[in-house]
Amino acid sequence: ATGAAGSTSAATAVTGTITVFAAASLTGTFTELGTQFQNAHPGTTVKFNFGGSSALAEQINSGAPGDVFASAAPKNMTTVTAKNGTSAQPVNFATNKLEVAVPPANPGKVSSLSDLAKSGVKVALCQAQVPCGAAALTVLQKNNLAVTPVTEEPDVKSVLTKVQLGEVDAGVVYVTDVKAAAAKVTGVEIPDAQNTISQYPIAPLTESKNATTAKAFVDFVTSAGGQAILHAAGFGKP
Amino acid sequence: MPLLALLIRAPWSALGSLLGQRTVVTALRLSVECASAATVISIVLGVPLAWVLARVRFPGLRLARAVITVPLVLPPVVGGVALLMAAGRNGVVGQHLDSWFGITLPFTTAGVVVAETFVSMPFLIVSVEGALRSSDLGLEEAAATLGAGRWTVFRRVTVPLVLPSIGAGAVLCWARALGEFGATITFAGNYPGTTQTMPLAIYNAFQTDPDAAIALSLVLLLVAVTLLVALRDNWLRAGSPT
Amino acid sequence: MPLLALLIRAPWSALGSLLGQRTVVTALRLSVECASAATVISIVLGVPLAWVLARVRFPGLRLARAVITVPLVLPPVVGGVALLMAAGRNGVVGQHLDSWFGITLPFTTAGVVVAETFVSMPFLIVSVEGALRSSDLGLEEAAATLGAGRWTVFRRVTVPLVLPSIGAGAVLCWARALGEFGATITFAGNYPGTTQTMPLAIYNAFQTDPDAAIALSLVLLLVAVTLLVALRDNWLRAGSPT
Amino acid sequence: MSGDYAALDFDVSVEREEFRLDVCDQARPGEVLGVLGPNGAGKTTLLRALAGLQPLRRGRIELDGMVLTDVAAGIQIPPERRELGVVFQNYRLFPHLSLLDNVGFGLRSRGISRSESRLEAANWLRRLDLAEYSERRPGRLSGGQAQRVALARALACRPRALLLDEPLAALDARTRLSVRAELVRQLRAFPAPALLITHDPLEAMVLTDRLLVLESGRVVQTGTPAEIARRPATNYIARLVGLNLYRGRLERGAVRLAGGGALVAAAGHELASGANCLVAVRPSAITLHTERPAASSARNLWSGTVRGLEPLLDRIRVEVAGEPGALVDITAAAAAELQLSDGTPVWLSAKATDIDAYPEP
Amino acid sequence: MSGDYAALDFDVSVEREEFRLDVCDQARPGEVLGVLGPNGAGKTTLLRALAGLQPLRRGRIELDGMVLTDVAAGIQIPPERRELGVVFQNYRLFPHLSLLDNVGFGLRSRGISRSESRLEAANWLRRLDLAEYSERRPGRLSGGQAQRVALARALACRPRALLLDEPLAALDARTRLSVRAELVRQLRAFPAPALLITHDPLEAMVLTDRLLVLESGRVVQTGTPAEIARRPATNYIARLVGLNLYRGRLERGAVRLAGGGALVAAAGHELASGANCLVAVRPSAITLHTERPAASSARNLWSGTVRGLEPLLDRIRVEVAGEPGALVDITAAAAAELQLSDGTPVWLSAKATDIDAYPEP
Ligand SMILES: Nc1ncnc2c1ncn2[C@@H]1O[C@H](COP(=O)(O)OP(=O)(O)OP(=O)(O)O)[C@@H](O)[C@H]1O
Ligand SMILES: Nc1ncnc2c1ncn2[C@@H]1O[C@H](COP(=O)(O)OP(=O)(O)OP(=O)(O)O)[C@@H](O)[C@H]1O
Ligand code: MOO
Ligand SMILES: [Mg+2]
Ligand SMILES: [Mg+2]
Repeated sequence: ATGAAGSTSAATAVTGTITVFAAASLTGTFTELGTQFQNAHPGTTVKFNFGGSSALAEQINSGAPGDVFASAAPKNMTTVTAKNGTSAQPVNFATNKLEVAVPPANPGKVSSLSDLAKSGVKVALCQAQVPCGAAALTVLQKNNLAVTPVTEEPDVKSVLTKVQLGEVDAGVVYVTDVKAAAAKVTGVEIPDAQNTISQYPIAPLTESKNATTAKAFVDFVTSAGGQAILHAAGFGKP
Repeated sequence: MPLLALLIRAPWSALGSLLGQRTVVTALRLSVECASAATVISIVLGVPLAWVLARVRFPGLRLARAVITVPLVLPPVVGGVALLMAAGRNGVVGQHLDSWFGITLPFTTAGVVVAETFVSMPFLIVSVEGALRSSDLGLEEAAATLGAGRWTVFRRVTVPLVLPSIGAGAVLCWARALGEFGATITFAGNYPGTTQTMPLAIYNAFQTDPDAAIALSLVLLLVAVTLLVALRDNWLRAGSPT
Repeated sequence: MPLLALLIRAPWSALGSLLGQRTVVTALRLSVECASAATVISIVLGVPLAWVLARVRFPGLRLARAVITVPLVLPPVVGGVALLMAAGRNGVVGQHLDSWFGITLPFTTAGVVVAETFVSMPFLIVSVEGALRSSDLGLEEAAATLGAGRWTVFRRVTVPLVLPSIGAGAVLCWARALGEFGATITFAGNYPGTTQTMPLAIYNAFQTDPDAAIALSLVLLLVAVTLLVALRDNWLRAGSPT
Repeated sequence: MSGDYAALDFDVSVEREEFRLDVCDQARPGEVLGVLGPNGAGKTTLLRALAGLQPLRRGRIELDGMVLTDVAAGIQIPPERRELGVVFQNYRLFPHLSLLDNVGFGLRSRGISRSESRLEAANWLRRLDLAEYSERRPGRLSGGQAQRVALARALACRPRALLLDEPLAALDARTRLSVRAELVRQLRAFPAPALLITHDPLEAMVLTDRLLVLESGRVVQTGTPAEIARRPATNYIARLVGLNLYRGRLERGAVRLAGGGALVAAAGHELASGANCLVAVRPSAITLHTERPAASSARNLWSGTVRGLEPLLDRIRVEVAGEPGALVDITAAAAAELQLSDGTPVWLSAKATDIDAYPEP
Repeated sequence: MSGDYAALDFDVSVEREEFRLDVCDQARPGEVLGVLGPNGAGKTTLLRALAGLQPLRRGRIELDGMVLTDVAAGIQIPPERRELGVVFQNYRLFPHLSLLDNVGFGLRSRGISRSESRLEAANWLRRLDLAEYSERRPGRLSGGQAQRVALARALACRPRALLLDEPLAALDARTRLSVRAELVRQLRAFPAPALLITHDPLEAMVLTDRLLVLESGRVVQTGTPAEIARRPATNYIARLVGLNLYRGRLERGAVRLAGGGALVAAAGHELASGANCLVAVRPSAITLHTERPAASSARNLWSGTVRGLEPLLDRIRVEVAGEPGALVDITAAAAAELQLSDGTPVWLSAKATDIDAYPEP
């Protein structure tokens, strides 16, 4: 499929600049994807507008010029499609799942998800209104765990920062975040049975002044090469 | 003008029900309390600091003044991280606070106050320093000849004379503390009832329901404007020579 | 003290390579340019506004003064939303700007300047209003008896006399604009090269590499402090009577 | 009006909290009308009213056929269009402008080009002997220099009337002498009406053609400075010009004083018997004796007690209690000879020709 | 020490940019030492040095056996521990405190309780006739009242010496008279040394026991006020006290003047022939004639030209150019009779007994 897409787009020239709105949690991966895409299509430039998924959706609906939207949750994508903001059906291009992150020294002695409910363990979660917070709630409910966090952070990175600095004993974040943080945090896996899978949708935008390249980028992300990069970062297959 | 737009587009109907919510009322009270506490601390620490900047000649004065202005420039989130590094559980100072006194600041209401103070104190210092620079040294000299030492002069002459500026600075400081978001969420976290101030509640609401967020902003604005009108007016009247 | 912690924990080694990155240099230049533009606009609009607040007696003065202080209290993100509602493509004013003049502000460099101006102008206004209140009305009267109309008096007497305060206010204003994050990202987005200022670049960096983010903050601080030391000193010297 | 000047007519009433000012007078072209009065009399208020800086309660101000203020008709020309020259009490020079620009300010405000204004300003600075300081800021001037700059600044606009508020008050005693002489010259050369406020009678004497004495917002006397110095109407003026003043009633050739005692005056022609009158006696016209003088041509002789001695520059002023009490000036030699001190009983004598009785104004 | 007071000794040298002050003198207990001088002479600088507000370049200040400043020994007692009472030129009352608290400020600063301070302050306010204003803020006082409050504030601390900087300068001519009288009483009652700055010779005459005349930072004359008024050492003082002063050299019984002309003085005993000397002549001691007087007992007669006329309160001052030039005071009657005007040629005569020649100090 990728090869076919590549040959058709060559006819209408994949070139010029596109701007991709991508969820903050995709910052590292998409920067890498962008570079690969530019290499594959000389003459193209990919720029990014990173931000919280909900903030990006708000920007798109307020008329922010862009070509592609990659959201960390279907909900925010729906906000955009509902306003006719996408020119094609969104496709899921990656999945993510949660993991417990603990500081390398593991002061709270957390070794499983259920340890989060122990008294005296300081836990940071995302706030319920953002995708990772909603997911965390789902997981905790699913496992019948009553966890009282010391803080509800506005995004995943804030949770991770608090873990890194040792301010909390554990935080619930995405697998990809633990991977990106490398040695600075330790991951405590949550088995798939107890976990929940988040979908990441992507779609070209109606606003786009360079629909061809926009489509090519979406295609590239869903292509084998793109998936490999996402997989390396810890994302799962859609 | 943007404020007008805010008013026009506001979901007035939703306001009533929002105000009924317990979390909103709690957040509002917490905001006002923390901002007021931060203001008081800023006055207590900031006025003497402003005095030093205005009156004491020492090498590095220029640098000191610039450092004081730094929290103005620092993106608040970075300010929060800096605070964590300093006063967090593993922070440069924080680890001793914890082990010696058993005090932890992050994730507590005290932490909110610290974060707000860090961000808003410069406003007070800048206002007061300006006033001190332009205030009449002659009166301080007169006080000295009457037997008043440095501290008495400061307390009984210098401070009363710049009171209007301290008032104005405190208003700026309070307003800034009330709207503080980044440093607070980073340093103190976001937990309803202990560290969730109005701006954090507004941010929360924003993720799901922008209209509700706007309504909440209006509530915050209303409280702020009401208090400002009431207070500033009193201060200005007390301070004006007419 | 938190700043010290920041300095202690900073990844000094990474600094060199970071500064080499094109995006960092671009963001830094954009930040300085936009903050400067916002300061200039604030001076042009804010000084007359401060004059009105200080000199003209009109009903609603107290309210007007409070409204001016509002952007201080408003969480910046809400400020950004308010701006979008006013000047966005579908905004109260924005739709006319677009259809009549073909001007769109959001998500452009101009939008960054607007957002920064909105947030930082109050600082200038508050400083200048205070100075105007305490400046010598006698000199303005003298100018009037010499045949100078209101505008001439303003331009040739009032403004030169409060120049030091305008300077101080401009520094505050500039510093605040330089650190502005929330309103900018909401109203202008986060496009490298056009709207990605340093605080936004720092935010980006924070997502992948917190150390790099801190290093970037230090860069921003360094630039700010250097400029502040240089400028304030000049202003203070120009303004001081000695 | 082609170069010739007209009078400044004013009838002004101002009300300010507990203070009320009512003045009606006229300053003719070339005339310097002095306004003399104690602190808080309303002198500055009058000047501000004329300059358009102080709203009136009632009244009318007219200059050169042009109405500047008419409360009844709702006319109030703003200060910048009155074309008056004002010299304020503390000069109010612009601290941020050079002397050249201070003096050129009015011309520039009237739309004259920068270069032309500077040329004209330089002329005025030269005329007032300030050419060497043209580029200096006012902050570094002496009081006398500042006063001259303020005058130059007001005159440079060729005003249709000049208003001066205590132009010499800020100067020290010695500078005041030389600046006063300079001011006399400038005022003589000024063709339009001028109004000069002062609380110094000597200054009024030297600088003004006619005086208006103001006390608590009301005019208590007008006349030439010499008239007022000779025949003061109130105790304030009498003390100021250094006269003994008594209030009394003419009865059978002598004036019976309200405070006790009587005095015979030679010049009392204008007075009808029974009329209320004032009596002025110079302190130097009274002679002191420690014993009752046997035979004396002086028609007035009475006794008293010394209450105080005050050395003046070239004489001694003795305060004597009696009927009437009096201030008496004697030479230092006489004081030594008479061995006066507090409580010494004395006799006072004065010639009728040295005593002036005149009707209460 | 026990209640009796000692002298204030000072030897002070201050350097400030282009200005240099050097003064060495002593104020004895109960004595009021006056410091007279023109603007910028360094009077305020001296006071500030004594009060400890101005660092010295060199010198020593001692009061009551206690060294306040000794540059050589590195001693500099801070102002708050000098126990001096200072009255500043513009009073410097605390605008935010009531009169009671202004006056009580020094007592409170010395650790006396609030209630006791207020009691004592109330006493002082009563003594200075200000009791009814105790609760008022200084902003609403007249100049004379403010001056009394400043004095009360300084006296309330029972200072070991009093320093006053032009205490009457801010008052109008009339208020000055009454406040001066009050100040005389207060200073007489003050048992410790006092230093009083002024630029008004009359004030110096009335208020001080001994005078120190300062010009450009240097002492040019010291003596009692009467001595200085009679025999001024510089033109500045001569003009101030209203004398004609000439510099010359005694040659064969007459003084040959440096500016041309010669004068014969009766009293020249102290002078050796050939000595440099000063000659002082009162303007009223010179007589004017429009024709050369035929026979006159006056030993000095010379010609000149009228250069100006200035009316004073009770006489006219005529400026005459000649060898020597002179200011001459005549009565208004005489001026009218002689029909003097600018350019009139005149003859001047003066009796030798009215001319005082004395050595240059
Ligand atoms: N800003 C003001 N508001 C209210 N009353 C005032 C104000 N300024 C002056 N007054 C009152 O007006 C009266 C007249 O004041 P004005 O300044 O005209 O006096 P003056 O004769 O110029 O005195 P001075 O010799 O002190 O200059 C005074 O009683 C004073 O108390
Ligand atoms: N702050 C200052 N810095 C530098 N020089 C000063 C300062 N203040 C005064 N001077 C200079 O010191 C000299 C003496 O000033 P001082 O104030 O002692 O004079 P003064 O005799 O009190 O005059 P006045 O009669 O005007 O009060 C003047 O030449 C003045 O220019
Ligand atoms: O949009 Mo995110 O990836 O919740 O931070
Ligand atoms: Mg006045
Ligand atoms: Mg002085």
